Amino acid sequence: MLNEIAFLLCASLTLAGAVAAMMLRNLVHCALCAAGAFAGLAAIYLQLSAEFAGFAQFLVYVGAVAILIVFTILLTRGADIQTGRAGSSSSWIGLLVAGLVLACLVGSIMSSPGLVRLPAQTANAPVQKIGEQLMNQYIMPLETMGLLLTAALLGGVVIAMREPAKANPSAR
Amino acid sequence: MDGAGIIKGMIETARNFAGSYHDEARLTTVQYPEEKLAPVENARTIPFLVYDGAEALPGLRCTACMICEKECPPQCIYIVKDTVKKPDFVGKMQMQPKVFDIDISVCMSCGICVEVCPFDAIKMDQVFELSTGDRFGGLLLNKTQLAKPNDYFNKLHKTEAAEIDLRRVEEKQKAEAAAAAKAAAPAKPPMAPPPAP
Amino acid sequence: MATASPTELAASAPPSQIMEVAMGPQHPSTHGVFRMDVSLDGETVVKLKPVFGYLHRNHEKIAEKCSYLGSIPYTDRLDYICSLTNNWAYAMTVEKLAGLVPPERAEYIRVILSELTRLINHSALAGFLLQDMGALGTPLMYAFREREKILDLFESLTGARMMCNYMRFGGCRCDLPPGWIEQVRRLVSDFPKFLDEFEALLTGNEILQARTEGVGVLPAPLAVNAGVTGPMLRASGVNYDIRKVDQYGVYGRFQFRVPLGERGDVFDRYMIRILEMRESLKILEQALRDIPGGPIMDPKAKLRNLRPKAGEAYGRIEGPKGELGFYLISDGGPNPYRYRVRPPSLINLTVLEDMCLGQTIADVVVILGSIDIVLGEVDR
Amino acid sequence: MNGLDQIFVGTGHWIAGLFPVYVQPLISAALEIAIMMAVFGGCFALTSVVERKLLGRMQNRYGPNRVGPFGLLQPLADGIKMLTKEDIVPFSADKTVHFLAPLALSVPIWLAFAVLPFGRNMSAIDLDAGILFFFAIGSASELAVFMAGWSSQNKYSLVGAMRAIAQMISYEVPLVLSTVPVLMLAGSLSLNEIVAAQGTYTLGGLARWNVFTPWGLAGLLLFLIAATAESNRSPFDLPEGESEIIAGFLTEYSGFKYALFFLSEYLGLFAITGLAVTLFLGGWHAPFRWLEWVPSWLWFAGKFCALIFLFVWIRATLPRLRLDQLLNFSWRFLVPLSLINILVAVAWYWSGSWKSPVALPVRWVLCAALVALPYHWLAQSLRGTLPPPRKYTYAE
Repeated sequence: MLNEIAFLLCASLTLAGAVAAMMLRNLVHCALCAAGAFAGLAAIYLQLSAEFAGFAQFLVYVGAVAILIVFTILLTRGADIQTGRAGSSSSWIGLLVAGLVLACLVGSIMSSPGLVRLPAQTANAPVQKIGEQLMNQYIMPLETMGLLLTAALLGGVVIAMREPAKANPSAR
Repeated sequence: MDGAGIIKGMIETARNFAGSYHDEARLTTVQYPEEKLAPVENARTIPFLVYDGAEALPGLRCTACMICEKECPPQCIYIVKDTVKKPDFVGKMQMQPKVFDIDISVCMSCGICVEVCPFDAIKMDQVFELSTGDRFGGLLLNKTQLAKPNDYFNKLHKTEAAEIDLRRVEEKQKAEAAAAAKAAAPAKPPMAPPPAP
Repeated sequence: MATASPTELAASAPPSQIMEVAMGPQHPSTHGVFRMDVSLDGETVVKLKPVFGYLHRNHEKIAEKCSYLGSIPYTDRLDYICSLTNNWAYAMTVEKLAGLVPPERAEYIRVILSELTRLINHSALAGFLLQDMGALGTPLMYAFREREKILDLFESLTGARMMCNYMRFGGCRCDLPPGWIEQVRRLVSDFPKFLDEFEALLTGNEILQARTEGVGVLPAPLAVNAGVTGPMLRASGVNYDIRKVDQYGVYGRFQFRVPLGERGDVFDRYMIRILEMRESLKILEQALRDIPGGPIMDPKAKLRNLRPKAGEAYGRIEGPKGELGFYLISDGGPNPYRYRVRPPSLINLTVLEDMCLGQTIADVVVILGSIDIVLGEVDR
Repeated sequence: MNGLDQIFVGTGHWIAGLFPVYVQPLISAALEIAIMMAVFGGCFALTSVVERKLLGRMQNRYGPNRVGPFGLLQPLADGIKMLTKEDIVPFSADKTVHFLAPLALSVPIWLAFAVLPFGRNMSAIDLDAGILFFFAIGSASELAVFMAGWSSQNKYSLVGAMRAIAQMISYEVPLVLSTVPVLMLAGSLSLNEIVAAQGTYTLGGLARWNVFTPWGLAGLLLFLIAATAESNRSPFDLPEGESEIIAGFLTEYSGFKYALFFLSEYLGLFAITGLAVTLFLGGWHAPFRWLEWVPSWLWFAGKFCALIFLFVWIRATLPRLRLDQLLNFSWRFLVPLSLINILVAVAWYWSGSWKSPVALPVRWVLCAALVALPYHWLAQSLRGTLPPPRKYTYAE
């Protein structure tokens, strides 16, 4: 009984955060609601006692990605320009596209074999096992992911560096 | 080594921290209301009027000569002369102030009134707990509030008071000797005194 | 890194990105009521306009209405940290005007008091500079512990700790109380211990070096053109100390050296003041050793209604902040016709913008602290 | 020994036993939360006055001693003052975010205490990924600081918020990296296992704490430097650099909201100090075998107070860094050094199997050199070519 209530609470928090992130006019408020949605998601992981995933989600998303979103909003000075009406004029085209996306998503989920009604076993994967699997079975995806992130990091640095050089070559 | 400067600084604060418990040079705070610093003889805060003898007003040394009022840079002294004269310590008839106000909220305790006063009538006090809630009348001290006895002055500025008292005693004797000589002179005939023997 | 000219820097950042910040007049580290309109591009300073006048008390007009004697207490309040050097500069100018010559003993007392004032000013400056850099009060408290000892000496001699009002035209107001010379001798003998302690705490500190080296560089030609004087000028390597140039009073009889800096940045200005304190101690030792007896007032000097003959005089001394000068025009009346003060803080302040361009907002506070301004003197 | 040591755990079980079985977990959880809030709330009050007294003593003065004996009622006076002060919200401020910021900052910090082992089996939750939980909670404070800085719509608070975020992000990396050697050699992320790994004693009776190994000592110093930066304390208190940007992101806060920020800063400091004690100073273990009779929670409290004194001592001495120096210091000095520290831990672990009697000092010298040399080179590169020492000419 307690479990269902907790799950409903987390799910409603996540949904509310996501919807608010879409609908609010002030961009910084949207970013903060998005961070609330990420936290809700982490709560759901913890609820399913996937501790490692829950803490990692909270650390990465609420700790870093939310700040990233907020920085991008501030640096592009979106924070103080009040956007116009939230909805766009031709809203029925939007509804149509949303319906199509929903249809193919639901279709693929329903047809996938994995959806056999199994009792939800407790995924008590202790960190030890996760560590070993990461290092043995999934070593290749881990390394490529690392390589990809480093490349992205270097790209970001190079872009940032060139911009000030162009702006005032003589000053620095 | 790169951390050496910071470590030397930390040792310095540690020495002061330990020192503050046993070495009184490292703990210089005086707990004001309980402990008080020894009074310094030359210290000056606001002026006061000196009077001799027992009662305050007739004994005032001030002769309302208005020099201090003129010389005071922030002009915070206000004097009104009295019409009645009174004899001073030598017996000569001198004027006296009917009103003598000092606005101590304006006074900047510079002590120039003390320097220019020819009669040693105004000296610098050492009291500093003067704050009052009454902002208008409270800080305007009149003659009676300003008057303080000569021995209070001796207690505050010992050396200076001693010199002044000495000089006043000599003047008093010189004046009496002159008065006695003048009283004795008319007993002889007014013509030239007989030639010296 | 050459300090770029203001227009060049300003053009670099698009106008909408520049943030105008008014630092002051209620700001924790502007040494009094002083405002700087700083335009920032991110954290670097693009334009800085000092705005002062908040503490203007019309000192020079009041002096024209006041008698010569009456404006001596007002000079205490010019640079309220070193009142005795202000008194001396004013008294020296009036002596030039009225042709009075103070006796030997008065001259020695004046040298001792002004060197003690220099110790107070430089130690207080080092304390406040570190306070601006964020060391929460520790260096300031050590500096003030030493300053208290010197202020007690002033109180036992002149009657007040900061508003001394002690110098008169032709000498000093009262003679030294008994035992005063021994107290000064004892203070001078254990002051170096404090200086070594202070240097141990600060000069080697890497964070202090990182925050001050290469910050707020004042090139020597700019300093000379802007009329900067005092430790700031000497930190840029220019050898100009009025005690050596004019040798006023009895400074000619003392052997002491004038430390000169090399690069003229904030660290040099801090270091020059520490070295100057050591030189002042040397002067004090020599002055205490051979202070003569005798009168402390020129017999010709008149206390009240001094009416110097018509004419003008400009007297200057090496104040702790720089060349403090008084320019008086007398028309023979009891009060001066024109009374002008040359405030070293104000003139040293004019180069603030040139030093701050291109630095960050944290440096602006440290550079202002290293200039050592006192708003009483800047605004008069 | 066992009675006094387990006194809190025993009373906890006894109180829980009074209640029916199905509600017992709830009661014991509520009890733990109540105790933790009481202890660390009181510790915050005590530290705020003890810090001011220690600062005072280091500055040749007394520190608060008027309210109560030795000034110990000063936090009460501060609390009442904070409660009665008017809570001014600037007109142009973003009301909701301005109100939520202190909450978003102080609520997660309380969670961090759940995972710290204060004594023998005295940790609220024994999480398998304890350290990851701790750092997840720690990273939530950046968002709250941004909310505070941005919502005050004040130039100084915006500058303060930007500084705070830049500082916290760039100092979280060395903070996490300096704990990696401890996790590697303890073999687990759970704090209790880490403390257990440091439980054994050498022949001479000295405890095998991580700090008595070269990589442990270097790790502790790196951790403490990063911890001072993470909790915005002295050499790194740029976000509220009083002398530069007035009070940074705290400028527009007054009354109880300011007190909440003050509380969460101290709680952050306690949590990080607790973690430092657990990781490097052997948690609640006694330093020597013959000292084991002292209750375990007393050892934790002793080490905790020692580190707090160290933080206050640093705050009394060091001036503040500038923002670019701060970031350079982290990225070009702390991060490479903590990576090298991991290598040193590997070298220490690998050389563990040497049997010769003189192995220990040789290993120590080897690993210490492996840390000291990069320390010197990195400091060199950080400072740039060392400027010639200043020579001051003297004119006669």
